[in-house]
Amino acid sequence: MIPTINLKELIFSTTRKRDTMALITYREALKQALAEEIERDENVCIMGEEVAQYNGAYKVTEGLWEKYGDKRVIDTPISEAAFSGLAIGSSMLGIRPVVEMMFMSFSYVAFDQLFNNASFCRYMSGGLMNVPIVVRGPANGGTNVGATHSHTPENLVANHPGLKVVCPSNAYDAKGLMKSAIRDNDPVFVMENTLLYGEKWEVPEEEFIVELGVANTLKEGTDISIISHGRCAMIALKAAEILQNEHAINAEVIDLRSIRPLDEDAILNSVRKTHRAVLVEENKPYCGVDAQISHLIQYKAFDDLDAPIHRVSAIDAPQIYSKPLEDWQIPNEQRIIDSVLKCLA
Amino acid sequence: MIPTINLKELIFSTTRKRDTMALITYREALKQALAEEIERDENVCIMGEEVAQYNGAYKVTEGLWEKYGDKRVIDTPISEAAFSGLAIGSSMLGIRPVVEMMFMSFSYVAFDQLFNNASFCRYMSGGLMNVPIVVRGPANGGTNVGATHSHTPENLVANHPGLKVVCPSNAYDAKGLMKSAIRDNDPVFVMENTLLYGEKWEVPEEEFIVELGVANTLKEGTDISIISHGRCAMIALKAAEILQNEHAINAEVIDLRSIRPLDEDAILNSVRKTHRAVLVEENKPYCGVDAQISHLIQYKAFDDLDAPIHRVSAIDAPQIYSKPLEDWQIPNEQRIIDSVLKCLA
Amino acid sequence: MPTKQAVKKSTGKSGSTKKFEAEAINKKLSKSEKLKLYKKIVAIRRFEERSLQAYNQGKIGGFLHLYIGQEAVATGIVSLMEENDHIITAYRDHGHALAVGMTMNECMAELYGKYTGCSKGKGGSMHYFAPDKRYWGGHGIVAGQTPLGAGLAFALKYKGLKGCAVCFLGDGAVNQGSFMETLNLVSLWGIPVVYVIENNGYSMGTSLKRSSAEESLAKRGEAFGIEWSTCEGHDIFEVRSAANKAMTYARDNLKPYILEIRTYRYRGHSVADANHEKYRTKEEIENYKKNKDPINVLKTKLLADKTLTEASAKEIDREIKAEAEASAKFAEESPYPPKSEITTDVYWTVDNDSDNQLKGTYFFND
Amino acid sequence: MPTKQAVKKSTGKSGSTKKFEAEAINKKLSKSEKLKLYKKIVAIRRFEERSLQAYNQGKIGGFLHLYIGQEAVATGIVSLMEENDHIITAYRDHGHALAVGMTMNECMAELYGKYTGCSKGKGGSMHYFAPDKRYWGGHGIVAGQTPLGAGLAFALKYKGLKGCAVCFLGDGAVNQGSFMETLNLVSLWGIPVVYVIENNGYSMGTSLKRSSAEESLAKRGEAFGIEWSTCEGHDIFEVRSAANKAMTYARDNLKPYILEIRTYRYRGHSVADANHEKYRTKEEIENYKKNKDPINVLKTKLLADKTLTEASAKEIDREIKAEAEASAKFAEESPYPPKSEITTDVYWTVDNDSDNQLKGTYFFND
Ligand SMILES: Cc1ncc(C[n+]2csc(CCOP(=O)(O)OP(=O)(O)O)c2C)c(N)n1
Ligand SMILES: Cc1ncc(C[n+]2csc(CCOP(=O)(O)OP(=O)(O)O)c2C)c(N)n1
Ligand SMILES: [Mg+2]
Ligand SMILES: [Mg+2]
Repeated sequence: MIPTINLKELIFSTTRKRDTMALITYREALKQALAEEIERDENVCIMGEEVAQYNGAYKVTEGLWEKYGDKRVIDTPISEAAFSGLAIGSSMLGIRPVVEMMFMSFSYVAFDQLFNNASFCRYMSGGLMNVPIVVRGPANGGTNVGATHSHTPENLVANHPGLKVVCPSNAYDAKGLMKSAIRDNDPVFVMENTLLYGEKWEVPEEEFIVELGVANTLKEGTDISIISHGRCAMIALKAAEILQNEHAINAEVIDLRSIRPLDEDAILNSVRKTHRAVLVEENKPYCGVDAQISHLIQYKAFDDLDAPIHRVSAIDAPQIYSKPLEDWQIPNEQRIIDSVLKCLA
Repeated sequence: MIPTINLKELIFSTTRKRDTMALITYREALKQALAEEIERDENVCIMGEEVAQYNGAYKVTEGLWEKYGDKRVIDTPISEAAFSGLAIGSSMLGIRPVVEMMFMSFSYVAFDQLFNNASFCRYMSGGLMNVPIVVRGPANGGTNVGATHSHTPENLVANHPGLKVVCPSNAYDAKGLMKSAIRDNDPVFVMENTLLYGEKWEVPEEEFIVELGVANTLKEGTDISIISHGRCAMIALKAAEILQNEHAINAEVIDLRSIRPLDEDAILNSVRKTHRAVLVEENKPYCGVDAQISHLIQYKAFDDLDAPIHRVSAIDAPQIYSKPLEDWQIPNEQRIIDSVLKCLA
Repeated sequence: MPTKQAVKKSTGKSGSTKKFEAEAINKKLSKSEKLKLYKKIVAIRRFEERSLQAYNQGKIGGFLHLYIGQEAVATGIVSLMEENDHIITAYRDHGHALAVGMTMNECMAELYGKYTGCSKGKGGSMHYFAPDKRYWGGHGIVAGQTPLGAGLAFALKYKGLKGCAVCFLGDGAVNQGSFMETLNLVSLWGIPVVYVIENNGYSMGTSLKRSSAEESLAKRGEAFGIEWSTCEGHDIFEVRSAANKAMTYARDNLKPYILEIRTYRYRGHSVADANHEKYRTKEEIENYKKNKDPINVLKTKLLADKTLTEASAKEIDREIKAEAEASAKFAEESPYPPKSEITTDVYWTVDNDSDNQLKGTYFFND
Repeated sequence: MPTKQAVKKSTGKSGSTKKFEAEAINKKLSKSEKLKLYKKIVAIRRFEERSLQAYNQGKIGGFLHLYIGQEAVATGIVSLMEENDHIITAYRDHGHALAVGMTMNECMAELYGKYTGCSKGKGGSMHYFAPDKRYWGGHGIVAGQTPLGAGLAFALKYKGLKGCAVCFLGDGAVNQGSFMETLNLVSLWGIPVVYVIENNGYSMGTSLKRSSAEESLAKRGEAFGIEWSTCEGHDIFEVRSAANKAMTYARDNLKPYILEIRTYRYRGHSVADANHEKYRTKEEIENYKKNKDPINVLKTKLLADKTLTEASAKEIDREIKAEAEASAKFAEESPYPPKSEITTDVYWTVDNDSDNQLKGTYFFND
């Protein structure tokens, strides 16, 4: 039996208690962030395929075009390289475009613009310029759409110094991180998740941001650290509850939130306490984000480790279409529990 | 003082002793591989920018167009996405194109073709087809050409199941791996290195291949394992000589040769013997290949490790132009030695 | 900001009353051949209607891009394929699949993610393949298939085989760089590929005039010296007539060709696009259905020339509906692939390593 | 296999004897303004000759793409830049840099990889930047700068500023998808960007007719409804005349424009391309030098209208050579950046984190 978890309590330990909370979807949280930043700064605009008149393929931008008009919410042709590059160029003159990739997978056709121009222009100019853009869109599997549409390229982004990347796992972080990303003067990728868009969490009605580079302890624990990011963090949390209830294992669950910059302290402090770590992500394993986290832990907390670091990643193959198999391919509670038990054995 | 190393002896322990050897450049070795495979199989052809009439930007294909003509050696416009995709499509009908990226960095403008179509078509068709292409070209820094031209994307390739990638560190491997790559029925990336093109090694005059997935022990040792790939393996070897001569440290040097498939046994056996590992590569550290190797070692040889695994990677920033700084940014003997000493401390 | 200046006049001859069935390529069709075309069109329609039903029942997930309204295009063109011709298309690929002769069973099972599917449940709706029928997919990334199509044609030329590759794409796909690069390449090299732009007027919710600066898409070929033409897609005889010219030209001259076919999709972009009446009017849809439905248009002609009777048409429909229904049953009753299938079909060498000769590790699961 | 059919006739009016200096935009130039143009062209030539010398002495490594022969293009166009105009180009960027007013010292030091270079030695030859002079690089990936150029112009329109962005690219770069995508986008959205195709006839060793199916490159704009024209690039007055029309059109109409300028590079593609006489004839090179050298062409005109005398021309040359020489000395004597500079200028937030407020790790070195 999977117990229901009070995510509100678990997640928002950092939220000031006096804030009025509203139960809203991840999608709504993102939209609020976009709307608030559009209102705050006249240079913020949104561009992408179907973001305006169609209200967004996943309705994240619903109503924004109607409210803010053609100038601020801009439909593009299916030319990701062109409009990504255009966004970068405009940011050099102070525009702060938020570029929607309908799927982050489509960043593959704009790879050079996003991974060379966005990341390196500042460096190659010796710091004479900066590129304050946000690239956002869903980066996840689990939706039964096959290999080409299920990339989770946060590892590719993190591999490129000059870029930043965050992976909000819940509505609170989605809003807070998106606002930080838009205000940030460097290029930030915000990896969203279509499976979370409709999920609800408590989010303060007052304005807030979530800083980049700060992880979130979703659950404190003593026996093992489960370190994760994105939707996997939520699954890890559920797995931790099951471990607690059915196996009397008290796992700590860390949600990285931000992949680059990375909250190393949160990771290391947790492992120094629990002496064991299981890393959970949707990335394909070879050079996934957790390969780096694994190296980091063994490098900086070698003597604290009582067992090898285990990883639960997507099973190493192109994303399969068939739903029950894909559900097994990406991390789920069972695979996490199995891995924790193995790590503790 | 850096002693001269007899690379011949160190590297080719696997070569049959009776072979007649010729001292040839890495470039020449690659060219021989291409020529021999063109002769062997009428479906092998080479395409890329300047590969034919110009003899290749780095002269790897020198003379091939003259000898084999327009059909087999084909100049392309500067349209990497188009000709990479064309090569993939043609391979579905049995052509075996070798696609030259003038720099592997330019794979960024063909990313979707190479990382979606080449890798996933077989899978998405349930195994009804395969994509026997080779993508080759230099993937290295150290040549003073700045951030956009110095990518080492073997980690990005390895991250994508369906693709294979090898990084020859010397002329023998360059020839042997290239021939294996061309005969392979899956897409294989061959990461070359402009700094090695002019270097000479002994290579058998008889036909030979180097199988994918087999690492090479460049130097046996007992104190520590230095695991590396590509040109870094040669630098690691020199560093090992210095460590031997000046620090009385007997390092084992493993050249991975093949990144995916990966010779896990060679890595693990070495670490089980030496109990310490330093990983050396030109990749940027975050999610570089060695992040994965590090995870692998601690996961599978946890109890054998006497110290944390150390990494020497490119210093984490876009590639700098200034030569002396770039020479420091990418791994060099000194940085390897420092790391080994630290790991042994 | 990006407001489009003015709607340009269509360059087409919409509403043409030319009798395409009188043209040689159509005139030579026997009654049974015409009947086959009719059955194919009906089969595509009924198959998709049944798949939609399954989607709405929650039996199918992910994307389902229906081809309903465009059936005459794939059917017409595939009917012209010669021995060395190959085709490839995007994600809206069910019509092409059935047209080349894939069975409803394997197609429906694929949608269900079942092991009996054409790709063993690994590809799904967007990724149908049948290399034995010279059908190379089924590709999910917009325009990603366009260089591949050039490659198929390149291979024909390389091998000295007379044939052509037909590569389908949408009116939104023309704005991807990979396609435009490829146009230059195939013209420069003389590659016998026919690009068929299935211009259904919309890329998702974006009308043609909001995505392309110039409304004639085939005309872009002129920038690269490529021959082009346009035609309407509701009358299979018109499609066959125009495509025959294009394919013959490509085969005979070893040159590319662009054929833009004006067509229409009745449904949303995918089943998830429920609000398609927001970006186009009900009238627009109804008008097309009434005047240009490819089944009705063909049926009327075949009734007129006595290939069909009302009764035989009804009987055909009944049979095909039964076949579609049976395919759903087949899919329903088929097993899912075993978990072990997740890591097969990744590498040819691994799949064919029966004697365990391969060196090294290929998969990296903890 | 890809043999190109036949060489098409040039659409240009090469050898035109039109007196461009008589056109309004040039006629209004004062003597001192004309002198400034002359000095700029000479400066670019002498700077690059000196840099070549340094390269051959091993003081400079990597790539060095010389602009020699093309100087009138950048000089002419930059001379037309108004307050809100911006420019951006590819890796052959020294001419544009000096034209906008970057100093020889900072440019030469950059080539040497020195800390005093315009990018502190981080960018090198291909990556000169001077945002304060509205010069946005210097970009190494072929055509990678073309969407960026659109972005600069987009920003102008967004902010309601009257101006344009001029984005330079080569005749080989036109075949990159990013450029072609961008053409559709800027036309659709009405973006005031001028694409200047510096058509020097070759992309590395590949002649125009071996890389593009159609030899008129600017004409590709028609596919997207973009205005275009061509001109010759050796006469700075012709360049100014044509570019003025293009830039004025873009500014006034908020629309893109493509200007193809026929020019020539005397040297190899880069210094590493020593064998450039293999893919083009000595005569071709000598012929251009003799008849169309941009310095000589301008000098002749300025001698004729008495802006210059042989003596003053000689003096100018001497002064500029001295300046180039001094820049080499400056570069030589400048320090390399300290090692700590490897990890600065990566993130704005890190560089500006003076009060140490930033959270998390940004760099991942063991
Ligand atoms: C590179 C890329 N960008 C965006 C998408 C999302 N997408 C899928 S289909 C589509 C519209 C394509 O329209 P069109 O080419 O006209 O084909 P149609 O759907 O009308 O058949 C979009 C935007 C994608 N799959 N790939
Ligand atoms: C995407 C990409 N492909 C290839 C290269 C290598 N390359 C650099 S310049 C060049 C030729 C470009 O020719 P052209 O556009 O005519 O400009 P020119 O050099 O004549 O100024 C090539 C192939 C590159 N830098 N980027
Ligand atoms: Mg369409
Ligand atoms: Mg050129």
